[in-house]
Amino acid sequence: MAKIGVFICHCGENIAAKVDCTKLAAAMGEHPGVAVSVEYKYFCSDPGQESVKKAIREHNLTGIVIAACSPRMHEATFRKACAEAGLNPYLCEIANIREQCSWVHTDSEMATEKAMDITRSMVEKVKRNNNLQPIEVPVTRRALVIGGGIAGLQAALDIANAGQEVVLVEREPSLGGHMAQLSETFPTLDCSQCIMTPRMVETAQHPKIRLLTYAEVESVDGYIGNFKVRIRMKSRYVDMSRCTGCGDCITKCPAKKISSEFDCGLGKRTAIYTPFAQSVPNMPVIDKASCIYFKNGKCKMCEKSCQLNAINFEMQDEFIDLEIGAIVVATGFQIQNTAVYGEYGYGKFPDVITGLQFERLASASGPTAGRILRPSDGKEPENVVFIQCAGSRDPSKGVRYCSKICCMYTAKHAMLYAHKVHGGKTHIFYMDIRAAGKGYDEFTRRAIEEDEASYVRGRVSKVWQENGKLMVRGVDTLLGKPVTVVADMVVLATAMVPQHNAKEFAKTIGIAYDEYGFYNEAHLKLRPVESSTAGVFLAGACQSPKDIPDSVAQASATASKVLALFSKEKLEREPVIAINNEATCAGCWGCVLACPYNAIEKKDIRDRSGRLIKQVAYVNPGLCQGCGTCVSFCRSNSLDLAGFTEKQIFAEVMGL
Amino acid sequence: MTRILFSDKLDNCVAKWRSAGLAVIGPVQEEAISRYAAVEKGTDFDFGTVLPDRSLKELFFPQTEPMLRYTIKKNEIDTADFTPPQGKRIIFGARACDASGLEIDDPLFGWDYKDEFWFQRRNESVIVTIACTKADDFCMCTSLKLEPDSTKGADVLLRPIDKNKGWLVEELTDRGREAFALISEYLQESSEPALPTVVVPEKFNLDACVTWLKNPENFESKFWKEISMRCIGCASCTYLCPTCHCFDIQDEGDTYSGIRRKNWDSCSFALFTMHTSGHNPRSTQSARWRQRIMHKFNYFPGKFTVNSCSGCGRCSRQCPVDMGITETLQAISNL
Amino acid sequence: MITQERYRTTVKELLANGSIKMAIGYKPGSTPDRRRPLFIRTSEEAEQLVLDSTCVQNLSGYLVSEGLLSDEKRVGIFLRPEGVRSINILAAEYQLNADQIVIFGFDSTGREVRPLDGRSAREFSGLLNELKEKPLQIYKEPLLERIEKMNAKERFDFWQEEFSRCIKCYACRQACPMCYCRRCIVDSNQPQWVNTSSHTLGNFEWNIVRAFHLSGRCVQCGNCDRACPVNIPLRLINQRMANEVLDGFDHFAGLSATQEPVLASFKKDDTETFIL
Amino acid sequence: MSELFEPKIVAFVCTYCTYAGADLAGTSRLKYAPNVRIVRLPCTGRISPMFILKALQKGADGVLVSGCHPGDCHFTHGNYHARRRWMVFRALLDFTGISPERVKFSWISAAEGSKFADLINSVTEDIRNLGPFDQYQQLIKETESPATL
Repeated sequence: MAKIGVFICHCGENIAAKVDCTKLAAAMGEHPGVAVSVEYKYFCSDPGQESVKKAIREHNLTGIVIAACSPRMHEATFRKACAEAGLNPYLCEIANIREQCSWVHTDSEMATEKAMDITRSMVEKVKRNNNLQPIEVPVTRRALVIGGGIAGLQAALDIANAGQEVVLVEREPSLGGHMAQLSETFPTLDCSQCIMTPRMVETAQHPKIRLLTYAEVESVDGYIGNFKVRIRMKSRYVDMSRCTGCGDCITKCPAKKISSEFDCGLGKRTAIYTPFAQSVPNMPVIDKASCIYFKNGKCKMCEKSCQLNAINFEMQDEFIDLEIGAIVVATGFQIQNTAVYGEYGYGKFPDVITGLQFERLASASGPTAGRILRPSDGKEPENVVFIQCAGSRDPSKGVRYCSKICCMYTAKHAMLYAHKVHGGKTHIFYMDIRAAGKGYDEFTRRAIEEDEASYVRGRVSKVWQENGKLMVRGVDTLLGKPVTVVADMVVLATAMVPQHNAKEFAKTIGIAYDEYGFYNEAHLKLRPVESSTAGVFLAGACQSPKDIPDSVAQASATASKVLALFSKEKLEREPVIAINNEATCAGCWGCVLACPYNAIEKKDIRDRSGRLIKQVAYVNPGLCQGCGTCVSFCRSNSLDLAGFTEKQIFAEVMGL
Repeated sequence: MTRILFSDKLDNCVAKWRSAGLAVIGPVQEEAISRYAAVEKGTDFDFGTVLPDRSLKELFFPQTEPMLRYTIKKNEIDTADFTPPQGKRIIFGARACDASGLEIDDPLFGWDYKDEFWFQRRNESVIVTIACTKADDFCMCTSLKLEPDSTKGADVLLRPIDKNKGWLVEELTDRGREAFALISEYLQESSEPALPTVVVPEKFNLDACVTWLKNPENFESKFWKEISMRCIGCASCTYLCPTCHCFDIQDEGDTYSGIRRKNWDSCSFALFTMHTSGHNPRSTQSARWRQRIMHKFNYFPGKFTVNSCSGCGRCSRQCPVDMGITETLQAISNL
Repeated sequence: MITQERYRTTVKELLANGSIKMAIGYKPGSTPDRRRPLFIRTSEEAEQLVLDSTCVQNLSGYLVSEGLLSDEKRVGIFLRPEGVRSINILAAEYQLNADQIVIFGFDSTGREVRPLDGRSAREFSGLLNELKEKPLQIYKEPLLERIEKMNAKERFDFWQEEFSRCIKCYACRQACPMCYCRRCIVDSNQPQWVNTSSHTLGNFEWNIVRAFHLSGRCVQCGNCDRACPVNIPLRLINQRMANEVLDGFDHFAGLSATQEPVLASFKKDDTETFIL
Repeated sequence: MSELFEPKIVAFVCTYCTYAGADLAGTSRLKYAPNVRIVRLPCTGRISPMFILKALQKGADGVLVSGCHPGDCHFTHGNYHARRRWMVFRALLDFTGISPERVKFSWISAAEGSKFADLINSVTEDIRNLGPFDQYQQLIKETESPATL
């Protein structure tokens, strides 16, 4: 005979203001099988939980229903309380009368009626709950880090330095990501490559890190602790086991006029190339689309120049299958396509450039060896206008969010320019200066006060060319009038957006993303580095725009999550898994096809003499993730899902 | 001299009976099937079919019948009984086999526990049968030692006269006389002869069959497997049978209130005898078919001294795989 | 007659040389227009074989009766094209091994019966592909068109009337080669998803569940429809669902023994216009 | 004046998307009609057509089924399977006279709190306009009446 306890939480006024909790408690008290039905101000509080535990012991309850906030909030809390009171934690159900009732309805009477239905339905469900035990699954102690930018490197190094294996996958020929492109970094103005390249080298040489560059994640199967990942090794046409990175081939390559991606189109590269001088690994790849041999069938200059026979035009993509326990996604960002701002003339006027291009100009290793020169004529600009929020915080054309880093790097650009071009003038159009961060506001103040950056609060409406000069028309909202600034160069602080293939990639890994394609954290405040999928963690700008310190901090946080996961040999999982009734199973194997996890196997049923009687489905509890797709497929109703059994759901519906 | 009920007076009779508070029921041809159903006027009847598709049984023992309503309360369970429908009725134009079926089942429904649903209806129904003047290939009442004009289970027997003009009336019981007294004004004395009842050829030797069935050696005969190999295990034979009477009791509703019902069940179903353990004493279709035959011609008469078959032939007529009692008993006769 | 005689000879030969242990066919029934299933194990039994246009029952359900195929010996069976499709589905759903089935295919137009080429289900793939392309005869059924034209209320009334006659004898299920479950969902009572009582509500539920379970699996052999003792036009629902999966997913049930069950598979670009 | 008909609607939703979306509607304090009762399931793949039939038997005038957008399923493709089933089941219900207007399907993500609130309002309004599902409720009532004749 069921003895159910019903605990109705006021949640302060959150529930009690709309739902008549006293009436609800009284009604539930009269419901068959309910042994105790009480209300209280905050059941999630310590005394609240204690009262639940006391009631479980005193009334010898066989199940409890907490009518309170969403199970997503406190299911775990009350399950734990159950366990402490000696009741199987899975004999606890939550009736969500806050998020889905008191908060969303205005009519008190109807809200109370709905709360009754919700609670009664949960009482009927919990009567049919079973004792469940968590499932233990083994953990593969090997992490996959996707992305070789600063976030990925940090995560990989932190995990590897703690003694765990890491596979680092980078889709470009070299590690480095965006940070390798930067000149100096705010707020310290230390050289980006000076701090980046040692980390790259350390990563490449680390005994616990397996580095896979020019590689992409092809598919991810499995689940936390037990992912099966397939990596596509794109063909470099250079045998990495032979190549020493001498660079002879690069020198000999006749296709020299290819726009360099690394230099954002400001520099040139060859068809066989390393993205930049400090590339790690320092081994070239052949860009098939630009290679003369691949286009015309003649050339092979690189092959001829290579004394080590490292060039192999026959090379094919290869696949590597990995067993992985945890995944860190650090796939970074890209900058928004500036074409959406036609009025700024990007692409039309060569001296309108992006902030990232400015970084390349300012970089000592860049195409101008660190001198700020106009792309059009190679002259030093005397006047530079910076336009902030060129895409960010602009719901009409760009993106609604703030890209977070532009205020700071624009201030940095103004400073670098001032340091490099003495007497040069800078104007910065801005909406707000957002400089929250250690040393950040001081930094922008320095730009204004020491390096004489002239900040104009307002937006730019148009950029045009007149007599070889760029005319920038904007508004100074503080003065309340339009201004036109004559400039030699205009730098756009373009928005940071997700990688072009971010959404598809999220689907490959099976994680959630927001409307833009940034990856969703499991909880913005409490689980900011976990994705919605267990065992997959998020680091860096793939989650939202971030600067280097934040990316690094988040990367280290993911490392600690991975290490926590790897600290155990086995993992405890929710016992919500499918089970099969072998007596009634007809062996049609529809479930095998329907299962997203290949968790269903064929099992032989034999009689005592060993004769095969039939084959039935067997659900591997380690692989089953508990979606229940097989259960609703099963025509003979042989499959069922623990925690959401047919009986439970039937009762739940019938209780409504 | 006997009294005659002329067809053209039927309308008046129906009106009379109805005004006297009797529900009038008779063979009706619906779009999809023929059955015994309520009629409001004389033209609603259809006496042309050999036999309605569905038997008379369902008017006394419906396919599903609510027995009680229950509500599980905190400390007790409230129940409220359903009472069988009250009200007298006259079933006009039943076939002799269907009426016999009712009488065959009477002892079954009354031997230990008196089934009030059955007997309430039995006591309130006047059964008027019409002797058959035609039969089809499946009719076999004579093989069961019954006749197309058997009076078993009937309160009044009517014998058709030529050209569908009407029927000679033979009142058999007080209940029948009472009902016909109501319409006596429409009955005419006449000497017109009744049409001859149809001759239904005997299809098997019942006594020989029964002897064979009673021989314990034949229980395990391979005959059963051979004869029932094509049986697909549906219940159309049992559900259309005028004497099959098995039922199941089911509680139906939500988790704390509902209705307890009496539903037809069938020995053809594998689940009929399935134990909770998974063991099924009648695990094969041949065992189930054997049970059906044994029950009708061995066990039932052993207890109630009458065969549980009135020879209507519906089992064979409707069988999706052309099986039936006739074929089986014929085969036994020929063994 | 020629077809019948030829097949009689073939069956006898195959039985004699041990290629098959049994052939499932037809023999005369209790009335001249009736045929009943015949299980041929001997040459004498083969003499009873009848093959004409009144042989309509899809016999393939007998193949999955317990134990028949467990000795891995081959069994012959007389099938119309729909029957061959059911063999494919049964094979695709692992209820039998198609290689174990020797098919004696036939079809009829009017009263004429003609043999179909091929002995194994695989060999019928050309024919079945043609069938897929041909508009199905039953689709032209006026009743189906009438129902399609009704509004929801009229349709409900129509089916309510039809289903009210249902007596839950499960002849439709038992007659169907696809209903091979050891325990039907209606017989599962923990919980009792389908009301077993044959009131109209219970009948509605049963018939909907039956049709759903046959969606993408029904080959329109008509066994259920013919078996129904109360003449519910079950074929119409099955036909409607067959059209649905053909239009929606280009799925023609029983095209091959390796066909994926339509409701256990999906395409990422399946239509979803109905989803809000 | 007749009283406004308050339809009874049962919703079957997956916990990862639509249930979370409903929670978001709550935390955003959006207001919507109180006619819907939610049954939480791990995934739309778990939603069997039987649930819909039982909701109708329990007297629902309408049913809503909702889960993750294609590609967003926490279980990678439970919702794709569900989508096929729904399409077939919906056609079946339609053919047997259970209007598709009464059984609605939607994708609502964890981020779409306002879509959830709007949908509940519009579904409630739609079902209200259709009126009570008298035909089905008549069948339910029949089961409670004694056998006729």
